[in-house]
Amino acid sequence: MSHPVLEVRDLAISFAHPRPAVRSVSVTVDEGEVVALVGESGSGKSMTARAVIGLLPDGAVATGSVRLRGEEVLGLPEEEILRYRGRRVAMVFQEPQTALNPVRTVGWQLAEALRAHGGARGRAARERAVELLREVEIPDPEERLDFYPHQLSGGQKQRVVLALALANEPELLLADEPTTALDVTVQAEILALLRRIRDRTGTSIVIITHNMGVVAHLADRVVVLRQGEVVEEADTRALFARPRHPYTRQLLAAVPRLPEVDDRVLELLAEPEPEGVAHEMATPALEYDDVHVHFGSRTRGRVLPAVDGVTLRLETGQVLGLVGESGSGKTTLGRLAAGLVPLAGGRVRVAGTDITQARGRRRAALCRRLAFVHQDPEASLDPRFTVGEAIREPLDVHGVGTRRARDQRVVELLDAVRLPASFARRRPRELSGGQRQRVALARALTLEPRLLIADEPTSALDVSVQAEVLELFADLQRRLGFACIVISHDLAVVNAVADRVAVLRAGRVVESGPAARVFGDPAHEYTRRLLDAVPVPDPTVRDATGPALREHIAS
Amino acid sequence: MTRYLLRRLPSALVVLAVASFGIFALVRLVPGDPVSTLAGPDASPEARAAIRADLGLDQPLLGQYLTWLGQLARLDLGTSYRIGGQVKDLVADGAVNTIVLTVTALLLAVVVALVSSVLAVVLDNRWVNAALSFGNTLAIALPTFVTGLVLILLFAVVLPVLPAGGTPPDGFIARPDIAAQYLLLPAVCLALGAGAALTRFLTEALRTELRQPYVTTARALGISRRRIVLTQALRNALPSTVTVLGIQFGTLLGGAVLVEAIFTWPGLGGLIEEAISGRDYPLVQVLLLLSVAVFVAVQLLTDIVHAWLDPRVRIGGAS
Amino acid sequence: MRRERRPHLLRGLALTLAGLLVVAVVSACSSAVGEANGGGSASGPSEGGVLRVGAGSDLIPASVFTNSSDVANTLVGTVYESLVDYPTDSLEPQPRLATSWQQSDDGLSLTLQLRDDVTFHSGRDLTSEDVEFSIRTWADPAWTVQLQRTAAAITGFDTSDPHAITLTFAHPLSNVFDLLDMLPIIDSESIDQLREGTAYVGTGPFVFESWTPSSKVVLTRNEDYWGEQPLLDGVEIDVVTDPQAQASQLRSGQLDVALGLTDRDRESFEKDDAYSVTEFKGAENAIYLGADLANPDLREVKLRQAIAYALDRQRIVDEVFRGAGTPANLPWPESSPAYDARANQTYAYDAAKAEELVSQLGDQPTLPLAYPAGNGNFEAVAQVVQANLEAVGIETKLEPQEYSQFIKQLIGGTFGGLWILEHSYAQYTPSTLTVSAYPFNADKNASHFSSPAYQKHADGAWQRDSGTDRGAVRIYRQLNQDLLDNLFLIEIAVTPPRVATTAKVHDIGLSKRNELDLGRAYLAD
Amino acid sequence: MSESLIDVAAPEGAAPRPDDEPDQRRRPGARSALRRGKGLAGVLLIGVVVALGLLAPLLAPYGPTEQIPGANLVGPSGAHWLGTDEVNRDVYSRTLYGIRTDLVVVFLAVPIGAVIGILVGLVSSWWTFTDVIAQRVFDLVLAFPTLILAIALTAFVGPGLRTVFFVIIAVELPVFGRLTRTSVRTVREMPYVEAAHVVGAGSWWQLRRHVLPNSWEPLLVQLAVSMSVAVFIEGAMSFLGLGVRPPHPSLGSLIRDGVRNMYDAPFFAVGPLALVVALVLGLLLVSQALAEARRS
Repeated sequence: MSHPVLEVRDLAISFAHPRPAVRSVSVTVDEGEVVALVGESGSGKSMTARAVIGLLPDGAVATGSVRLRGEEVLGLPEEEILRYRGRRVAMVFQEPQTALNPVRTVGWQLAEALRAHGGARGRAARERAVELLREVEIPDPEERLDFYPHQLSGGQKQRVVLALALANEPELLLADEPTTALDVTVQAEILALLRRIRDRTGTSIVIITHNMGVVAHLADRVVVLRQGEVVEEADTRALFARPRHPYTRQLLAAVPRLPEVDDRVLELLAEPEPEGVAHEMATPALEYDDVHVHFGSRTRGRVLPAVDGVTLRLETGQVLGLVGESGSGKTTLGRLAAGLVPLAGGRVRVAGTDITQARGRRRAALCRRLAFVHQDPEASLDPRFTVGEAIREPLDVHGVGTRRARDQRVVELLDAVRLPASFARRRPRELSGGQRQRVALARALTLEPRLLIADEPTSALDVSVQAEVLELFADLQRRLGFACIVISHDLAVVNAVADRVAVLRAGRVVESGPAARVFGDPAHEYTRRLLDAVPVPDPTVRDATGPALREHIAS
Repeated sequence: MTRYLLRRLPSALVVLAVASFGIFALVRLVPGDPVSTLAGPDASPEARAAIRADLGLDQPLLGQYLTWLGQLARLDLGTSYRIGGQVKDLVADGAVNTIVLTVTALLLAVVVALVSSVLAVVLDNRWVNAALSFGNTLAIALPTFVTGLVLILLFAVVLPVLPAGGTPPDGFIARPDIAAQYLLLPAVCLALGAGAALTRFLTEALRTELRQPYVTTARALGISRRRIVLTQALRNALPSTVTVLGIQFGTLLGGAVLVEAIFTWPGLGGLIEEAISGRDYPLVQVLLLLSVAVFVAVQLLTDIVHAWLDPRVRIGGAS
Repeated sequence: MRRERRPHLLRGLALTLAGLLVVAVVSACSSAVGEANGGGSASGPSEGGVLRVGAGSDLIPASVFTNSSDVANTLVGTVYESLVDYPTDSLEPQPRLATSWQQSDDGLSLTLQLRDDVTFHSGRDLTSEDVEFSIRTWADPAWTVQLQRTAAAITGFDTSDPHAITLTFAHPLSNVFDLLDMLPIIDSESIDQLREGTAYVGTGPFVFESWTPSSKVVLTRNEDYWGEQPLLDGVEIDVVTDPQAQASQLRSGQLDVALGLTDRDRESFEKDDAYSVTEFKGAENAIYLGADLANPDLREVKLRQAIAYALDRQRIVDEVFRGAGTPANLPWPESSPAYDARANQTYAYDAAKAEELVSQLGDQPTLPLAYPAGNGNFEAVAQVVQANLEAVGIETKLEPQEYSQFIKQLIGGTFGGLWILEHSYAQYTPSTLTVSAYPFNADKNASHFSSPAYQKHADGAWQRDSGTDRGAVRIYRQLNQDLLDNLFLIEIAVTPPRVATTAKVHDIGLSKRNELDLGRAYLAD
Repeated sequence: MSESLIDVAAPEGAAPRPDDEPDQRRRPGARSALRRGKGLAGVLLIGVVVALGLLAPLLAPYGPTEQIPGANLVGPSGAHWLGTDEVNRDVYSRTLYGIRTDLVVVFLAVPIGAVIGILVGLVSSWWTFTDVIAQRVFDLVLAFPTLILAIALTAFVGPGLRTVFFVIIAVELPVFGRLTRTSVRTVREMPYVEAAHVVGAGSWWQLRRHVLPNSWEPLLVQLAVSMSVAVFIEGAMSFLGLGVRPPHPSLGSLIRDGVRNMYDAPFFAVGPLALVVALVLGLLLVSQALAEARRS
């Protein structure tokens, strides 16, 4: 009888110093099957994959068994591993930006991959390379061969990475978060491509992801991991229909969803006339008035507009969501409100005062009513400060209250973001991502701002953590009633918190309005395309979205 | 690329212009003057006056400066007071020796650095690394004048197999084998520090490269570590190494002054010392300006090479 | 479309290594040191070989005739010739380019017969015009030669006979033969190249080939030399400024002769049979301690006497000059007519006396003590002197100074305290010293010392027909008295030049001019 | 002989964190870096040399300039462990006192240069105008090889410890200026500084609370490196006769004396050579330890 392509039995991985280890994982992948390893950070899903291809980090000790077509490969000596690595098992990593050698041409890297397994050389290699690029659907491959990675877009890079992986026609393809770093539309394309590759070549695929949408979209079977153990394994449809393990349920529940058609209608009926509200409001919390921002300096010659004539207004106590793909200028808009980028044209008013004009005391006053939550919670906290100091800093800056009062405030805030007071003494690097983001949030709230700008507040977080943070955020926003801008590439996230949404593309607002309406009944074609591209966490929709995707690739 | 170059040039020229004035002023401010050294203790006042006039030192300073600039513009470096003859010939003679010495040293350093760092990274063996890093630190810690003397003592005096100093009697080209032996000791002495420093840097750089995701990709494709190091990591580490190399070259030129003194290597080092102590204004000025020019040029060059080695700079493009 | 260039790193690396290997192998078969050592290697006086002379200081074209650098001295001594030669131990002129001479009774003119078989290296015959030209050149201040004033005092030239010349003087010149001994006969046609340092055309046993500044001078045998053919094929004068390096190059056989060694190295070579160290009389140097009388404390002669007594000259000679020299109170070497053994003992080492003199003066402020930096001997002497003076209650502060600055101070007389330096020219007619050596200059000197008596004696000694007769000696006695009484220059020691060579070097000489005489030198094991 | 010879600031490269998890490992601080391995060795080496220097008056049998009658160039013996020099001074004693000169140079000249450099660097990193000027000046100074600068400066003020000071300060100032500027600029780009800016912290606040504390480490490393370079410079200058004035000893001048007697009294230089190497080695090890602590 034929062995399964991959058979992992009781895999356990441990490290010298405590780090997420794999306790016991068993997975089987059959011919042409797409299996998804789902789990949050620390669940050991990546480690499992790395164990399969023999790329465990130094100091990792793996026990159990990993069989390819019945052959044990776990614990083989390096030179042995070299023979099957890339030849029979290939792996695709998360970051296409850095996964390619920046100083070698695409062609060279493909040739190198072929060479590694005594494949074609010279002219033949070149032809094979073209073939591969064609296989991953890169336009005019002959030219692309002599391109350097930086000349390709993110999506194309990931396609090249795929081409590399497929170079030696492996039986098994391990894809570790292959689309996480990509824009939704690109993600959709890559997913479609993966599926077609499977259909065409019959390569088995193990996809590692935290995104239930991706799973629903691609996987035949799902293996849910948690803290290094398999908690549930089932056929995709079955799992989504009837999740058995509570953790699975929690995962599914945590996934933010876009409005379904029916509740959209209700929303629309319930919706009061938005513009009217706007007018009777007093001065808006934030106002963009025909704003322009340029990047690149005149001296260097290249000047490209990042924001190009945006006009928006955010009423007090409202939450405005800025959505768009990378390069759409959404982040720039946010930083603009915080006075972090030079304005090239137009006006930005925070509670009526022009941010670019404000100096000295006026600026100080302005700053007190304004807070900014950076997308990377780790970077936004000074590694030398304790959590307490970090949260207290705004108070110190503005010399608010006595020392004791400030420390008191710190405790309150920690409590507000549901962290124990004891955390005040810890350093940022001792916290988990979620905890850090809470601290960042607490810090932002220290001065009771009237306007909060949150740039991708949850992009660095796991689904469940993300859910908590979002919920916490919404709650705080309701309690404290500050106006807020939420910037995110994740439409669902925005939908979860925002009252109003502005969709940006290439520095322009293509559409704005109440969240429910924009997402439920998009007026602009681009918005619709964005929405379609979002992998819906429901296997039943998969085939529906299929055609939609093809159309994008054409365009 | 060309635009990049054009952007860097003006600042370089500014530095040179400022330098020329600074140097001229400095040289004139230094106490003591060429006349006294030329005339010697026993010369009569009229003799001094004659010399002063002869050297044009009786002209006003600004005038002297402008004449000098004029000469420079006409690529006429003037004539030396003390040593006599055209400054350009003197500098040329010295420069040849100094360049031969420094370039040899640089090559030595580069070879050593390449070999040892690649070994260290490819083998990745605790003991090899320990040995290398120890050797490194020691090589850096030993002052040039110490190593130089030890080398002479060992190879020229205790077991006289190599010349204790001086340049090959019949030039570098005529008898390369002889020339090599004359070069060996000073070059090694000069290369030691630079080589160690380079090794240290390159090893670190390679290690950093090996931590990059693209290396993981390559490994996942079943490419051997050795090959990754040689064809990918090294290539990626090259640009930054070139920059360091530039700095090192400057350092070597500086170190050459000392090494030339120890090995009586008639290069620019001795020349400049002689020129300064003799207050040989034309020579000093040119030499100092030259050292600035070389520095600026090397910087410019390294920047260009750096840019050229990095396709992201060489070829602009998307993302 | 540019092709991707393949990685040649490994290959390039391999190539470089291979290259180095090749070099190493080649080196193995022919050693630079071996070649360096291979000179002439027959025994007994033999033709051939190139003598490599290590010189401590390079020549300066502008002052090639000032006898101020090893290279210049060796060059002038081998390429040029003078009309007469002093033997090293007396002031009796011997014929060289001049065969005989006749001085007029009033001492105001001198007629010399010249050899008729002498040609310049350019092939041109030597005539009396060349002698006139040479003297006039020396009289030109721009060349800053010591005897410029003497040369300038020659006012008339009769060159009607190409092989005889008659010189007439402004006043009797007791030291005219000093001039004729020092004055090299130079070729008028190549004077401009000479100024440039590109050509040195003389009549001597060796012909100038090339000069590579701060590197070397190359000389070859003068094939049609009028005198006895030199034995050496040629001479290479290597500029090796660092004495240490000269020592090691002499040891490693890159040099045959080392002129610029430290006394200590010379001493250790002396002990080694593979080398020989020759001491030459006749071209002595004198090291002295100068006193600037502009300094109010030093104006007090008692203090200067105290200093003179305090100096442990013997120790300096023994420990610094390693025994090469004699303690002195007066500049003259024994061969000089002005030498006076008793007077030379006037200020024998006597710390007690010095101390007493100081105590009479009451406590003294610290005196600056300047010396040319970078010279081991001066530095050592300065430190000994400092210790000696400290012992008798005179504090000093050492001020090493760069040479050019030092000379400027010497000329400007701006030391404001004590200084240490050497002077030469005491081996010649004594008047040459007082007239030509700046520190002794009666009109103006670095010590700001002036005394009508000294002035009178100096001129008296100069402006007379003979520099050696009894009358002259009488004046020298007075001069000595002036020097000892006034102590504006406190002599320390007179040091004879010593030359170290490898044992295979034979028959080198050193003239009173302190110039190597290689006419008969040869290499043999 | 100059900075870059030693200070090729090894490239930064934080190991990629596999998963987003609280990192329990405590960051090895500068202090702990000096308590083990390289760092410790370095500290010990320096400690020994410093101790010898400070205790010179107790350990040295003779004064540094004391000339002992009759003891001229005697070899090592019970009376004179390292023999005596050409003017009858006990080399051992001179060596001990010589350390002091170098210590002054290392622990006074370098810090002075560093402080000025850092100040200039801060100013120039904050205001473009000063930046432009400062950079040009630095370019100019750095354009001269250290020793050539030394020779030129000596021609100015004459040889002496003062000159060594000038040279070292002149050389170190730009180095620290540059370094401060770059590291400040990198830190300033950090989101947490940005965050402080957003909550209304002024330049001074940002500088004091965030920028300086986070950029002092590279400076510390450089300080150690520069100190070792200072030992080089003193040595090289004294070696060329541009250094400290006689009769006062410094390690460099002692080495030069030793070289003068290389053939007949090699024992001269042993002490100073060993000490120089020990001092430089110690400082280097410390700098490396600090640098590694920083990278990990």
